[in-house]
Amino acid sequence: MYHSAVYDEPLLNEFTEVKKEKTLRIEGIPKSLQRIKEIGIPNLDETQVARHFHHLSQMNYGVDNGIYPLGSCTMKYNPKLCEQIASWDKFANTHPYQDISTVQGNLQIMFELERMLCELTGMDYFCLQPAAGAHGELLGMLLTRAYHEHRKDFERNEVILPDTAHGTNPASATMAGFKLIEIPSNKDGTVDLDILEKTLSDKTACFMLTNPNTLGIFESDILEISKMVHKAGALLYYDGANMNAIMGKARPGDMGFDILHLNLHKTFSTPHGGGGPGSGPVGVKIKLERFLPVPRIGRTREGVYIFDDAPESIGKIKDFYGNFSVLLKAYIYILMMGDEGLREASEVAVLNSNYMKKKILDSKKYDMPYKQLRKHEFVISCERLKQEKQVTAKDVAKRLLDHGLHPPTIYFPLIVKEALMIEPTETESKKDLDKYVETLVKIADEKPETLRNAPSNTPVKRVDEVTATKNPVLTWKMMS
Amino acid sequence: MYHSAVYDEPLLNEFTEVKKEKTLRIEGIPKSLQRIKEIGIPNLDETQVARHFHHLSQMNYGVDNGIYPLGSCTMKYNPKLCEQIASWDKFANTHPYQDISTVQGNLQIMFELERMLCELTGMDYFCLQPAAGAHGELLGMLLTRAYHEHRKDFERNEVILPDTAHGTNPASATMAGFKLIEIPSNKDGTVDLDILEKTLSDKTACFMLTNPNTLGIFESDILEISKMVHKAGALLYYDGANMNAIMGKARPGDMGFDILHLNLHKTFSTPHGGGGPGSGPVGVKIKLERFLPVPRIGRTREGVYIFDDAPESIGKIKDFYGNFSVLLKAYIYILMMGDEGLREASEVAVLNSNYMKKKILDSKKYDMPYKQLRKHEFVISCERLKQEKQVTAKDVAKRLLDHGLHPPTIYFPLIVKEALMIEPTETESKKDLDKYVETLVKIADEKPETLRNAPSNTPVKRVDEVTATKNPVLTWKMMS
Amino acid sequence: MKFIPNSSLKQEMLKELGLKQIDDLFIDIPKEIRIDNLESPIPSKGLSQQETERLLREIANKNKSCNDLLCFLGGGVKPHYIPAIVKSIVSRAEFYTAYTPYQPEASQGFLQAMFEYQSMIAELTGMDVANASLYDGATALGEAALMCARITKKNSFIIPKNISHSKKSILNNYVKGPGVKVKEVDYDKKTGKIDIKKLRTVVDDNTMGVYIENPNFFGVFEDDVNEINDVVKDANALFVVGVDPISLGITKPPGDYNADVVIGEGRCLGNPMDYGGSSLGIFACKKEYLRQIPGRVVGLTKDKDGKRAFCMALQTREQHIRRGRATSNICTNEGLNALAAAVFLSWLGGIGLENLSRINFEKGQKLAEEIESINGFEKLFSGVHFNEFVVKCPIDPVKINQKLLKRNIQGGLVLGEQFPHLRNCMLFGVTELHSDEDIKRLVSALKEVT
Amino acid sequence: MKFIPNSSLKQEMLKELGLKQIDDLFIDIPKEIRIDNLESPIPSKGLSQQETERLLREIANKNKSCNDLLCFLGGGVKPHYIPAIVKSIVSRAEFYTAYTPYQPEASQGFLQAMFEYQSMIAELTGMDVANASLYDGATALGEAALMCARITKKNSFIIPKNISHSKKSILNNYVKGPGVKVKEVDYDKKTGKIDIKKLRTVVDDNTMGVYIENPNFFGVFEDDVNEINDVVKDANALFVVGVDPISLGITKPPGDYNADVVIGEGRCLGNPMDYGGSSLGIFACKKEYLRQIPGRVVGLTKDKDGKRAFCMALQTREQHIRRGRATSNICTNEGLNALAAAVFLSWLGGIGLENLSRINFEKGQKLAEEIESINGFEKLFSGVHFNEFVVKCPIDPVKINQKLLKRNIQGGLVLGEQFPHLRNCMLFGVTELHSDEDIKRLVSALKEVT
Ligand SMILES: Cc1ncc(COP(=O)(O)O)c(C=O)c1O
Ligand SMILES: Cc1ncc(COP(=O)(O)O)c(C=O)c1O
Repeated sequence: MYHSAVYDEPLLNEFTEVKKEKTLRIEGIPKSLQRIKEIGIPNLDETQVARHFHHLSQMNYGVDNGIYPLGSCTMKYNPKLCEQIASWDKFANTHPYQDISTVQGNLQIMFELERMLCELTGMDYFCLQPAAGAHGELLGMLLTRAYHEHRKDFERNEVILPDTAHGTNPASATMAGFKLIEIPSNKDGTVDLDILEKTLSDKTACFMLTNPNTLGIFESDILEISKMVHKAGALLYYDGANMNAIMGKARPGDMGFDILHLNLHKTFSTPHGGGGPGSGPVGVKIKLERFLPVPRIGRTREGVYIFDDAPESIGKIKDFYGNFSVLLKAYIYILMMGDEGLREASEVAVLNSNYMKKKILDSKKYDMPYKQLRKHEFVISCERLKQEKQVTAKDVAKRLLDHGLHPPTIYFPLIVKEALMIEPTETESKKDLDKYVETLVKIADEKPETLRNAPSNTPVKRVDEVTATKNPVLTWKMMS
Repeated sequence: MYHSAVYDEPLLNEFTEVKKEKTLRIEGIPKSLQRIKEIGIPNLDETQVARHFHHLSQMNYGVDNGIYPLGSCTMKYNPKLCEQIASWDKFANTHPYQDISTVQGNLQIMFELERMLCELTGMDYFCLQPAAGAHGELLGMLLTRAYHEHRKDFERNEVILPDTAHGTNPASATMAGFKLIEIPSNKDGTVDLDILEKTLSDKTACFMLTNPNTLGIFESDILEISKMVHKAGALLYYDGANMNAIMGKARPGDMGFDILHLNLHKTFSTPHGGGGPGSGPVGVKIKLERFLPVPRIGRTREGVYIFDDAPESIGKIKDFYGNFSVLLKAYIYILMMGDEGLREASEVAVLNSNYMKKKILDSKKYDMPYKQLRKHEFVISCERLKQEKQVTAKDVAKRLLDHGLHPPTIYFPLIVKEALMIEPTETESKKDLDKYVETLVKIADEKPETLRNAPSNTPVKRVDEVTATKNPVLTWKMMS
Repeated sequence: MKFIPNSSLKQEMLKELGLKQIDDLFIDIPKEIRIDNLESPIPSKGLSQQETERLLREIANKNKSCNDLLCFLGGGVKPHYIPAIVKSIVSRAEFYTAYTPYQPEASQGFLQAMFEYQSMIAELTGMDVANASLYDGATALGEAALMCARITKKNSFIIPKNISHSKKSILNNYVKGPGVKVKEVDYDKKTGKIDIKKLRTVVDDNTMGVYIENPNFFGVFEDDVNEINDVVKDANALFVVGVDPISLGITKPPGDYNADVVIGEGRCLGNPMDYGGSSLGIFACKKEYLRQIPGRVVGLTKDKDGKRAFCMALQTREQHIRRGRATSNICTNEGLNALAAAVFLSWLGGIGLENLSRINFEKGQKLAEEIESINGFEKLFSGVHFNEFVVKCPIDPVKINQKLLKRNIQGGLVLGEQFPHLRNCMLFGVTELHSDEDIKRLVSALKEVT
Repeated sequence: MKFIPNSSLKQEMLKELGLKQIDDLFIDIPKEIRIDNLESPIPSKGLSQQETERLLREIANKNKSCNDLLCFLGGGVKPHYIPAIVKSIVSRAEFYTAYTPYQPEASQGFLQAMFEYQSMIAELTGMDVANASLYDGATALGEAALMCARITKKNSFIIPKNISHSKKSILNNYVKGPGVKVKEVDYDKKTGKIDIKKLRTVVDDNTMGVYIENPNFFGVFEDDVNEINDVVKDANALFVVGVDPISLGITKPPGDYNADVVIGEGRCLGNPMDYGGSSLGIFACKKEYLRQIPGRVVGLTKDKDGKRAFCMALQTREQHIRRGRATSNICTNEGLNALAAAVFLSWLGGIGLENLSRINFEKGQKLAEEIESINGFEKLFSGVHFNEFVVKCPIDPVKINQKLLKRNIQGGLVLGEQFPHLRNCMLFGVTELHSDEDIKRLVSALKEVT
């Protein structure tokens, strides 16, 4: 029976310090800046530090621990080779201002990666700077502004998005100064064309969409949507977080999207690192190229890689050229997969998802609103469990933890009640999918109390998240 | 409360295979050698393999998990820098037959390491070939043979050792063809000079000893012993497994030892790897130099490192030059510690040991036979617990596991009943020593049943070791 | 090996779905846009791991690392020593293959580490609270400006003229939404410090915040911090300070001179230069602005049995809950880099950091002296510098660098591009990694090439 | 950082012991031999990690790795591809910082992995059982001979003349104890295989075992294995076969030709060349000899609740229990290298290994053809070879290698030292790591230098 490792691990400042000789007084620092207080960081021995973080690591669940079907997050296995290569001195230890002749390898990788992503998405140009998906969205919104402003179309200050949109979409749009208009989905869980038609106007700057959407449903009317949006003079933005569903099967560029971001830390198997570093490259159609951030990476006839300037560029969105090691890992991943591998990845991601979906629905314990055919993820509802047994999606999630299984995303998208959003990805085996379904089904029959008391095989029992927010304690100092 | 990670991890051959295309038939292999059977190794995906060994790793206790006071094993913290450097391409990826001009770095390290070990032990020459302590002992015994044979002293076929000797000592001596004579320790737990005197003869090839001995007691009569042994025409062998007690405080060479081995994977902080690779360099006094294995590492006047031959050498004991990466790690460790650090390591190893010893004895739950002052380790007895509560050393050990603490060595040395042999090493903090003692004391008061049923916070409960030997099942095939 | 364990079970699984072929799963994609394959530069068949490694080794060999090249670049990024333990911890799969800790019970390890990161950043900066990271130092400036806007509801943000152009550009892009005006204050041409007189003239009722860097982009310490703080506070604005965290080992934490927000680039705390990636946006502030912080924060709490536990706190500020009204759109941050910083700082300890900081300062002074002793080179500013400084060169610095490169030395950062009037100047940087011999090598090379 | 957390607590702890100074703990050491400090070459103060790393980088730069150098050395060790996953598993601290699994409940991970290693080695060799590793292939031969002696109680052991001198020397040292006589059988000068006729004349009633290598030291396959086995069994001796495990992907496991013991060097299974370290002694045999096996074995068992569990088995054979009468003195073995082999083999899978083996064979044929096509070079033996082979050179091979080295190529192994009559011969080795271009590079260099 599964049990997580449990250590009663002290905080770093609760260890016995190894006192070291105090440093020498130093001369020359301006008086007003001389440090008076000691630095409140404990002085420990390497042994203590190593064990501390070793213990902490064992109390953390990652993809290498097992299935991690967080919907919308594409938590797939991260090939070890990518990690190994990214740590090579010749990559990791290069300075962003080094003479360009000494970093031709880095530039080649970025140059080629841009082109690979173009081919994959059907876009014309890419910018690798953004550090995450949301960062890419912000860049996309700024490009949208630049585009309309360049055309002197100053009234377009609205961004439309469906109610299934990920939280970062509206947040990025407002951050870039746009007004938001959220439109409800139709009974199939997709964009309601009539409502969209009515909402589009000469104030519309952009329509943001992910396809398949966050229910895992492919927006089959996408060509129609594209036509409508463009007719209204607006741009169509693609949130590429769901790209894992369609690699080598269809391309956002061909669907009519003008701007998109990808999440390399999702689709391209670069690890998520417990919250980053990530990478959210932005692709655009040719009409938006001129606005892309600088520097642009070019290649001379002689095959020398160079940085190009761009006079109409919006400037920069992140220091230097993006999270290079993440780019490098994605590049390696694409090389290892090739067309065949990427296509099969999407195919099996979709197969695994539909397989799980069917098995779960066959059990009749959970319901699934909206259309049947799903892409790489699907959303089921625990509403019936809640009505009948006062058991919530959260309870189900916590109970999964007792089996060493990471729960799905819960309570998203918002339009599904008591939602469990499941994205198995292609790197899970049938055996593990079966086990997951079995467990979900078994859980549904357990005593409500068992679920409400879950988890218990974890380092801590159910965590009180409310207190953490009501009475925030964020540092050692705030503890006392 | 501590709990080890627990996974119900299948065996590799119980996973679902990812069938891959069969390889092409190949031409040219002689008919009688063509493989007919398929190779019975499952074909899995990297994800499956990664998770499998990830799970297994979490069910294994190492020094980074916590205190590991296995007596006689010197399980100290292994600095991460050593690991990192040993994996550098320029070291890890060198071929043992490469032209000597292309491996001057490797040779320099071995050359200097030999000299560092000489200084540390007071010996004149070193050979780095042996892969472990026992391997060093075997070499030592072969050198002993060669020495006496060279002197035409063909009758010396006996090796004497105290009853506290580590099992490898007698095993190595017989392996080299010697007759064993084990002599009982005196009431202080040290060598009984009278008995030794009587046992020594013109048949004695060697007296093997470790100092401090396996009780952790320094043999204060060592100079006396040395005189007696040499007077009898025999050699004195030092088992260097306990070198962590005396670095920078005293040297076996100065005590009169003629041959010794060190355990780099103990004293010099190179990790033990769950059972190796290790390294057991052998040091000798000048009179034995000519017999040392080849190649010897030399340096020309111009500072070029070379391999020297030696006509009277006994030849080789391991292919090539030893476990190079282990040598490299020990070299780095010595550089980082310096004289000051090594000396302090031994001082604190002894301090920690005596501190724990006192605390445990103060509790009056355990007894300690023999002298009080101990070096880096000490042996206590659970005999009283056994008499009073039918609780054994093994029960105590297993109960420690429930607290996430690795037990001491048990039932060794053989002359102490229900022995717990505790070696904390210098890399443990006082806090952790205190916790260990506390737990040991608490355990002594627990219900006998609790101890006999221990452990329960581990991946498996108490393991039936008898069946594994009575009815051995060593492979997948033997399972069916 | 394509990392698809079900490769061979496809037919079996399709059958269970009542389907014949994989493409039956894609019938919802309009025919017109379905494609059969991807083309160049994506290889049609993937490379084996062995082939991949070989190819990448060839590409890597087109680079020179800062171990191949003796590097004296300033400009924010510098090579720093990374102890082996950092790599050994951040490469633990439990950490690097995890997602954002949405399920605290399965993520106590990362959460506690982030709590400790926040605590150490707070200690270092003298602030009450810190978040669990932003993308980088430059976007942290953008977020700081946006926070000032939210708090003060005013619309002008003041920055020194001498910050990197890239940071300026990023800031401008970040504040485009609310339409904040960014105003620049020139620096004193002699000292290289911010010109306080000019600052006074720029600050007004609309000023929501004033940003300074300490040390500034020219490497110079801004020591008039108390005066600056007075100016800022008189205008009811917020005082935002950008730091090099290594310098805080020997200098006053900005909290001690009443800064409201402290930001900085934390890559130097245990992360590789990574060609400008592996960045870490530090963000710390006073407690009173807690509910306006951008990004994730980890808080202390209890589990159901009252045991200490950690979880993400104040999520109601964030996009996944508050959506369009979140304090920022940030979701994925730089978690693993923050973890590296936590390991780095705890390995070093307070005293270790003080030492490291002192060594950087001393190397900075030493290199400056040595370069000044060369004919024709001159330290441009009189202000005390940390480990970077601006040097006026006797000949075109671009030429100098080209010649140094032939000697396998990467010289300082040429400033002409970012600051046209400093066309003949270079920004040299030095750290604990530069030995005295390294410095000698640079100095004699500089002599040779001029 | 000296890895001594109690450094500052010494006085406090001494006080609890009623002592004044550290030296009070060492009064049992006679004064005459007490020392105050260690001298050169041990540095008096330790180096910091940064200094250490810098120094070691300088030393490392005196080496050329087989990535710097194109290497065609044969002789047992060859560069092989190591997938990244191996390093990522064996560098998990739970594995590499553990001791021998004396406490099975706390070591299930390592124990299960060793059980799997044993299982895969048994599968690969066609034997019933395998141990958990010996030091290296050469000491495994020594242990095999000793086991033959224990089992048969006879005293002559037969080996081919063409095994490496080093192995011969190690074998001789291992069997010195029981006084076993090692006899050599010459090889057929034409084929390079063992001369069966001569073998027949050497085998007699005293023969306890016959050892052959397959492929042998010259890279040649011994295909008369059935005949050899007949000779061995007729003498009531044991048949011991040494293998290159990679070759077993395409060749018959020795179990199929009735070998009694199979040994080999397993470094090539996921371990780096490590200048001849990181070795792995493979040892497998028939079930009937189980209780005579040297070294550790891991067995399957159950825990108190009947759950599957693993532990060390048959410990009664070992030195810590049987002491002077143990089957071997081995204690520490090569556990982590065996773990690497287990990860390597399970990553590759049976089919992957077959592929790898085939590629090695094909490269071996290709390189031989190419070299034979050069004027003056000639493959010495007619026997079919795997991935190594002996070549007769038109000029002194030592000179050839010197010239190749100038072109950054490490040529084959010069055989003159080990086999004086092969003074003009070299043993070339090639593996899956050598591309066609690499082979071309060698061939054109060989043409240039002769
Ligand atoms: C659909 C969708 N869009 C955008 C994002 C934001 O990406 P990131 O977390 O990289 O900023 C996410 C990630 O959670 C997502 O799932
Ligand atoms: C006292 C003593 N001698 C010899 C040895 C044998 O060393 P190794 O295991 O390296 O062969 C040991 C190891 O357990 C030991 O403790």
